[in-house]
Amino acid sequence: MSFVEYSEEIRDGDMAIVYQGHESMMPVKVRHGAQTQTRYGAIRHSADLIGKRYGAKVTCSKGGWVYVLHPTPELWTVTLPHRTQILYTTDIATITLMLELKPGSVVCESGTGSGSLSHAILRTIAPTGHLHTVEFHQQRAQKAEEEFAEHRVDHLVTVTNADVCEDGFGVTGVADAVFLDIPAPWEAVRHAKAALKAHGGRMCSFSPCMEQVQRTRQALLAANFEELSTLEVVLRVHEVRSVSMPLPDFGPDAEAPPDRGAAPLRTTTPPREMPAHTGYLTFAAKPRDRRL
Amino acid sequence: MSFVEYSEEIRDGDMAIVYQGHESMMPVKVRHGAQTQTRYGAIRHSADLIGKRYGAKVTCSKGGWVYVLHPTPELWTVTLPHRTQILYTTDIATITLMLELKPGSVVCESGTGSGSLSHAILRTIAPTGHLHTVEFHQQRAQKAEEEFAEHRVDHLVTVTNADVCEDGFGVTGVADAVFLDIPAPWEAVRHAKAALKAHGGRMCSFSPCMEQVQRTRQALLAANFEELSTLEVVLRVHEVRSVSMPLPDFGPDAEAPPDRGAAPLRTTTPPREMPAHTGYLTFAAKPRDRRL
Amino acid sequence: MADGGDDDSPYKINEGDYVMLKRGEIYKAVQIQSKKKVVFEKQWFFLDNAVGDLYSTTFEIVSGGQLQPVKPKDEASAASDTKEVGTDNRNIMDDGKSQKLTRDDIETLKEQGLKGQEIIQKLIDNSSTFRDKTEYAQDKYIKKKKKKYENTVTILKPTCRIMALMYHGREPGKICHLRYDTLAQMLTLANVHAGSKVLVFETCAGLVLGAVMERMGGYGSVIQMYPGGGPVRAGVENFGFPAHFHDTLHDFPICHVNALLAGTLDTSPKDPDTGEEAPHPDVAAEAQPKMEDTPDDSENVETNASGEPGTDDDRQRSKDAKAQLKRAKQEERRKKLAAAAAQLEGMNADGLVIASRFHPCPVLMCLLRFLSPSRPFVVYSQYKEPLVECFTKLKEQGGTVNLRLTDTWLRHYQVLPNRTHPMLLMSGGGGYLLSGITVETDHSRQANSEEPAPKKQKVTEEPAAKKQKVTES
Amino acid sequence: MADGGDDDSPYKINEGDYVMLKRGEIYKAVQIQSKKKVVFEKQWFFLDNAVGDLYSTTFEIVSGGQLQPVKPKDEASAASDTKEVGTDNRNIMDDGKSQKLTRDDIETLKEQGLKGQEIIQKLIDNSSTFRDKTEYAQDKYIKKKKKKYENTVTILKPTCRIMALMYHGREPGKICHLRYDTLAQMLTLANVHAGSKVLVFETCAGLVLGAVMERMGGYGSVIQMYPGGGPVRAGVENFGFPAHFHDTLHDFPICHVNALLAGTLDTSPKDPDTGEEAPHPDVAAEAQPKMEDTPDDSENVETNASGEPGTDDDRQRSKDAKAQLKRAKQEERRKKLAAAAAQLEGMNADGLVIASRFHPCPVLMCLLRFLSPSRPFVVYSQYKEPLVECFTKLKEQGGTVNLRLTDTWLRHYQVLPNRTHPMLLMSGGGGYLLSGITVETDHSRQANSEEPAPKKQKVTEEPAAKKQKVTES
Repeated sequence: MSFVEYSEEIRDGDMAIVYQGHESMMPVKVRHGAQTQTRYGAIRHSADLIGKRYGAKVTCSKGGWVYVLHPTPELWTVTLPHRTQILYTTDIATITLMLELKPGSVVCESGTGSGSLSHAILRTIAPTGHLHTVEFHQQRAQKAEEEFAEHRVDHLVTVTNADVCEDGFGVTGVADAVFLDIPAPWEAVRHAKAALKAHGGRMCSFSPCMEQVQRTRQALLAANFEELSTLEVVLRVHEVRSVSMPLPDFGPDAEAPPDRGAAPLRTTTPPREMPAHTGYLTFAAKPRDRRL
Repeated sequence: MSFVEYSEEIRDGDMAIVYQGHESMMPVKVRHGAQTQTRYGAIRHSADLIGKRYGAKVTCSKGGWVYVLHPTPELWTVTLPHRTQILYTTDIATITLMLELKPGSVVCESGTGSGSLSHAILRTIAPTGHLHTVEFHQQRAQKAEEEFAEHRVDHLVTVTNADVCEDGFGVTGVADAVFLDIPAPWEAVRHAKAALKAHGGRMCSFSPCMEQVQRTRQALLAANFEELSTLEVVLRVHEVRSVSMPLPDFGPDAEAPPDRGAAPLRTTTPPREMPAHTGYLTFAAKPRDRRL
Repeated sequence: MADGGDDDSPYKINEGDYVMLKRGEIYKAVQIQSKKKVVFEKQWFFLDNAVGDLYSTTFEIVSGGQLQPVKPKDEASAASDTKEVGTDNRNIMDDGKSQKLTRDDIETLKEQGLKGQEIIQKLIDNSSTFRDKTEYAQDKYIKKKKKKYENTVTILKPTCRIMALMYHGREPGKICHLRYDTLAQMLTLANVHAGSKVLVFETCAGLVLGAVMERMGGYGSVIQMYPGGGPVRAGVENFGFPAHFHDTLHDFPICHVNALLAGTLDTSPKDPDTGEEAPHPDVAAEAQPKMEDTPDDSENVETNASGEPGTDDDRQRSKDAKAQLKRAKQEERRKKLAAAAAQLEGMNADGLVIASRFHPCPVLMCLLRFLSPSRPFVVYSQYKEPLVECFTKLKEQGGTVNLRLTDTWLRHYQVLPNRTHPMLLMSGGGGYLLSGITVETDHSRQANSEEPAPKKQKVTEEPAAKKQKVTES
Repeated sequence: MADGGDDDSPYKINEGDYVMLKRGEIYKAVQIQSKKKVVFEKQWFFLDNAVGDLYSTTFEIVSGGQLQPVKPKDEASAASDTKEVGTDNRNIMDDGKSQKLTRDDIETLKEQGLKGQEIIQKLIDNSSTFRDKTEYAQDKYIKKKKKKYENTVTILKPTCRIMALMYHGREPGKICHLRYDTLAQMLTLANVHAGSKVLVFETCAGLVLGAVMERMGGYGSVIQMYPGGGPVRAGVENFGFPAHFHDTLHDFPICHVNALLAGTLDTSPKDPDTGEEAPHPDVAAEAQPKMEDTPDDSENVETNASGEPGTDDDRQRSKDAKAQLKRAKQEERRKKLAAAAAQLEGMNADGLVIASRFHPCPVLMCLLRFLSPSRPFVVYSQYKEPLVECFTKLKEQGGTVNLRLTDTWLRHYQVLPNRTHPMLLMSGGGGYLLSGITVETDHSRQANSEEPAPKKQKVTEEPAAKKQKVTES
């Protein structure tokens, strides 16, 4: 198992996702002799996990059962321990496409946060790309580094504990793409520009508030970034349902046969409440340096 | 015919809506002896309209036919001559409910613009309410006044040609609700407050840009308005369609009978492009004056 | 102010008034009744003290459940004052020691008479992490604490806006998940206004009926077409309309619609003294509510309930009285039915509003017949599919134009200095609307003939929407 | 810059390159071919001069359709510079005299060699009403004029982002109206990445296939499952992938899927010299494109077209050559089929991506069988209803978890001083996605058994969504 390569079989030391239901998954570090409590009872790693195939159904001690899934960045995003607000898959997907990430891309990111986006970036740029991720908070930087190692992607990433607004990304002219998720992105725009390749590249800034977007765009224009574009993607989940609508009774009708009872119907309903806003995504392109 | 009272029959002097298709309607002033050109040929008012029932199908000179509809504020909104950007039914409906308009309400409005909202307000506050509408542009104010007379709602409305930011609504302590659709609504907030009843009332400001909303809300808070709420309503139209999705051919299958051809399907599709933004609606309540 | 001489009386809270209680975004409809205990947001209190005070007053709930008007300054202390926001949470370490106040401390503050908002401010002041929390986390914190410690309530005059907000927030299931902005569209699309004659078919606890009545202002007439044993409209009560509004309200059971259309509905008076129990099966049928059709009736139990204790004598007397009462009621019902039937028989209604848990297609197709030509109708459904069916059927049958199937996206905004963004949560959906306008039907009716233009049949898979002009911008 | 020594060569435009032309928001994919006339936005020109220049360069189209690089300053002159906006239009009177420049004036300016952007600025300067127009009207005006007078074009290296934007903007019908943000979701939800084995079934002109290949970076393998006579993927060409990418691409006709699953597909080699025309009906079937299945093929005509003139001798010779070529091609096809079949036979694909005009339900149910357990799949459809059917079928059948039916709302913003608001127009819809993960199927399979929890059946009409936690905020 690694976050950038599928395996067939669960092995000692893997990180696996225990699926107990749509809204109930948890990450488990697989260790010989260890046990994990699920809502349906315990699972013993040696007997129930190691050597089994990913996707297997595992019966727990209380008789219930769970599935054990291969980790993906997307499953990690919904199960990871939150150390900060995190980016979710809808935004991550948009960022990945709009930054044109692919195998071999060199990416700079700040802040690392809980590593939700980092894992998705690593998945996409492997096996030949590299991620330089900068985190202000010392403990979070350290924790991220540990997780990258556990998830066997540490060869693809450099974690730096620094203030990106002060110190930049620690690299110059190497990045194809830069991503900012920090409170004052405008303070890091010059560092983003420096980190990007001389031939140009793309950047994205994620901000919850419109004022942050406005200041960041000013800084981007001042730094000669081009093709500025601010957008927002809102996910709607449709719940599939069977409903039955009763038919009205208008009384006896000579012309038409009575049409009573109920009409069954397959439809979808939206959740009663849904996330309406995570943040604005502002994209920009750095043109190639003049000198070239 | 009047915009606040239905009639059965088309009469000389009425304003009627000629319906040529979903996206093709036009207002017609009915006059003895007059003619109107439609895309299906001419209709003669004396023979084809006067005395007919609203909703009637009228055959035009070229053999095609149209329907003649009773005017409503909603049909007026999609057929009126644009002298300005106008408010559309989705926003109008929201404004009407959120301002708690009903028969008897006294309302102040600025600017009158092309009168799209004014007609909807008049419909709702008739027969006992009153609309004070203020328009900066002299010709537009005059044109609106003419239209109100033609539409037989002039007894319910006072049109003033003035700059509401300078001069206010010309009335004090009488309004249940105030509506602003002007470039700098913050300059009119004090006038809105003065126009509202001492016992309190509600107001709404429509602005396309967020900066206008921000300044207006500051002015509203400074004027002790309460329950500020900014919202946006976006209409989606669903086109009903029958489609047919071809079934794939996986080749001969011993187990299952071949399932070729196409599956018919009734569905809806959104328009390729749709209006995403008209403006932000900011609502606020004026509390009752302290003295009481 | 010029009109300082305003008379306060229309704004005074009176015994017997239907009012709305409000705290934050939570509403509840109640009637002002002397010494009646009211439960709102898990607190109980009495409304007696509010009588004579003005509407829109905010009260503090003090000891013994009494209400005490809050001074305007307290009222204005909004949660936004308390916030000094951290733009990120990079400095937060959760050590479980962030709150310096203990539970005992808080109890002491309460005993000292501190009000809810003051206690919340204390909690914030004594939280070492609050300032560093992200705004989202701060909001969540304040909301949680508010729920726990606030104890004010504002009394409002009911309006359609507030009723719609209340039902949508508290009991969306009772109103078929009809969102307030969708209700707003309905009232406008149906051109509901004073002086017209509007048909309403709803199973939304009376919210839609009440909304229509508010817009009619007591002028014209509203005919509620109801399914099952009796009209359900607890919500209408809560609007607190003046008595004369109810004179304009008729109701008609849909189980008689076919008879009415066939001309076989007999509503002529019978001699009430013959004692015949059920002179007309039609009319009597009404007397027995069909339980399967009225699952929404639960609100109505108070008016029906009558299992009070009494002596045997009492019971005999009441039995006689009941029989007489029953006859009188039957006669009243008959008269009402006749009046409603008379309203319908002209087939000249000015508007039709449908919002129910029933399949809208048969309802719409049947009730459309009661409209004059050139009149708007609007049908709400929580689901899109049944309205697609209505749309298709109407296109086949003709007799309507300007058909539109729509829904709306409602987004609220937070507008605060440097913190402007859409609210983080929104309603997932407000339901769907089908609207249109009736036209005269041909004598020689053709399928698909309702559109004036001799249009080409669409055969491609391309959305026709491509050709459609954007009309709303 | 530290890496000033960068080699320009990977960024140079070469003869034969597939490139993207860009003007404003308009894109077009073309190949750089010597002396080939290109038509873009109603202008024709030659790309010859671009060869040797760097990607992302903007060119002016000068006389004779030649390209001439634009100096960086010109490039930066954005439309926003030209705007000085009126916040309302209360002062506009339309007298038809607002533009002071005559048609002749404009022709003169052109002859003087003024560039498009300069002419537009002149038009604006000479419009008496422009400043007073609302922003919306100004935008419309500039867009119209730009279309008429601008004559620059930027040459870009193709990427998935640009291809997706191009197809969505120009020919959404060819890609089943798949919007770029929806494509983005698909690639992420299917966990497409280097080194995996991904099945793709698409009728999106190759856009989806190309997008998957870009994300694989030439590592692993992609198997295109195609309907009809041959794989349609004009779009893949336009990505301009290096040659080795194509080694990882396999294709397999779905009409052999049942045979493959039944173990009856014969892909063993035949003696090419026997001259047998169609040794295997299976394989030969492929040779005849089924026209009814390939309406999207119109893009392909260039590669198929071969109606060139020639002498009779030429024709005879070419006939022989053709026969030989045909045999060679058949053998090649057989080998390819065998290779693709070998990839599929392990039933161990790592991902499945479906986006087609076919009904997704039979496609999904069939192709899911080729996936390993614990692998993601994602199905796109322009319509929601067929995905509801897929969802229901999967729930009945088991073998998948984490099913989600979603769509996205995409909103672009205008962010300008004092003029910040969502764009006035947006895409009406980006289509729907159904995604999920495969799991091991039970030996004793039960209906509805794919969810771990022994859940209670839902019987009420209340949306289950009520209980669902919001996971995305």
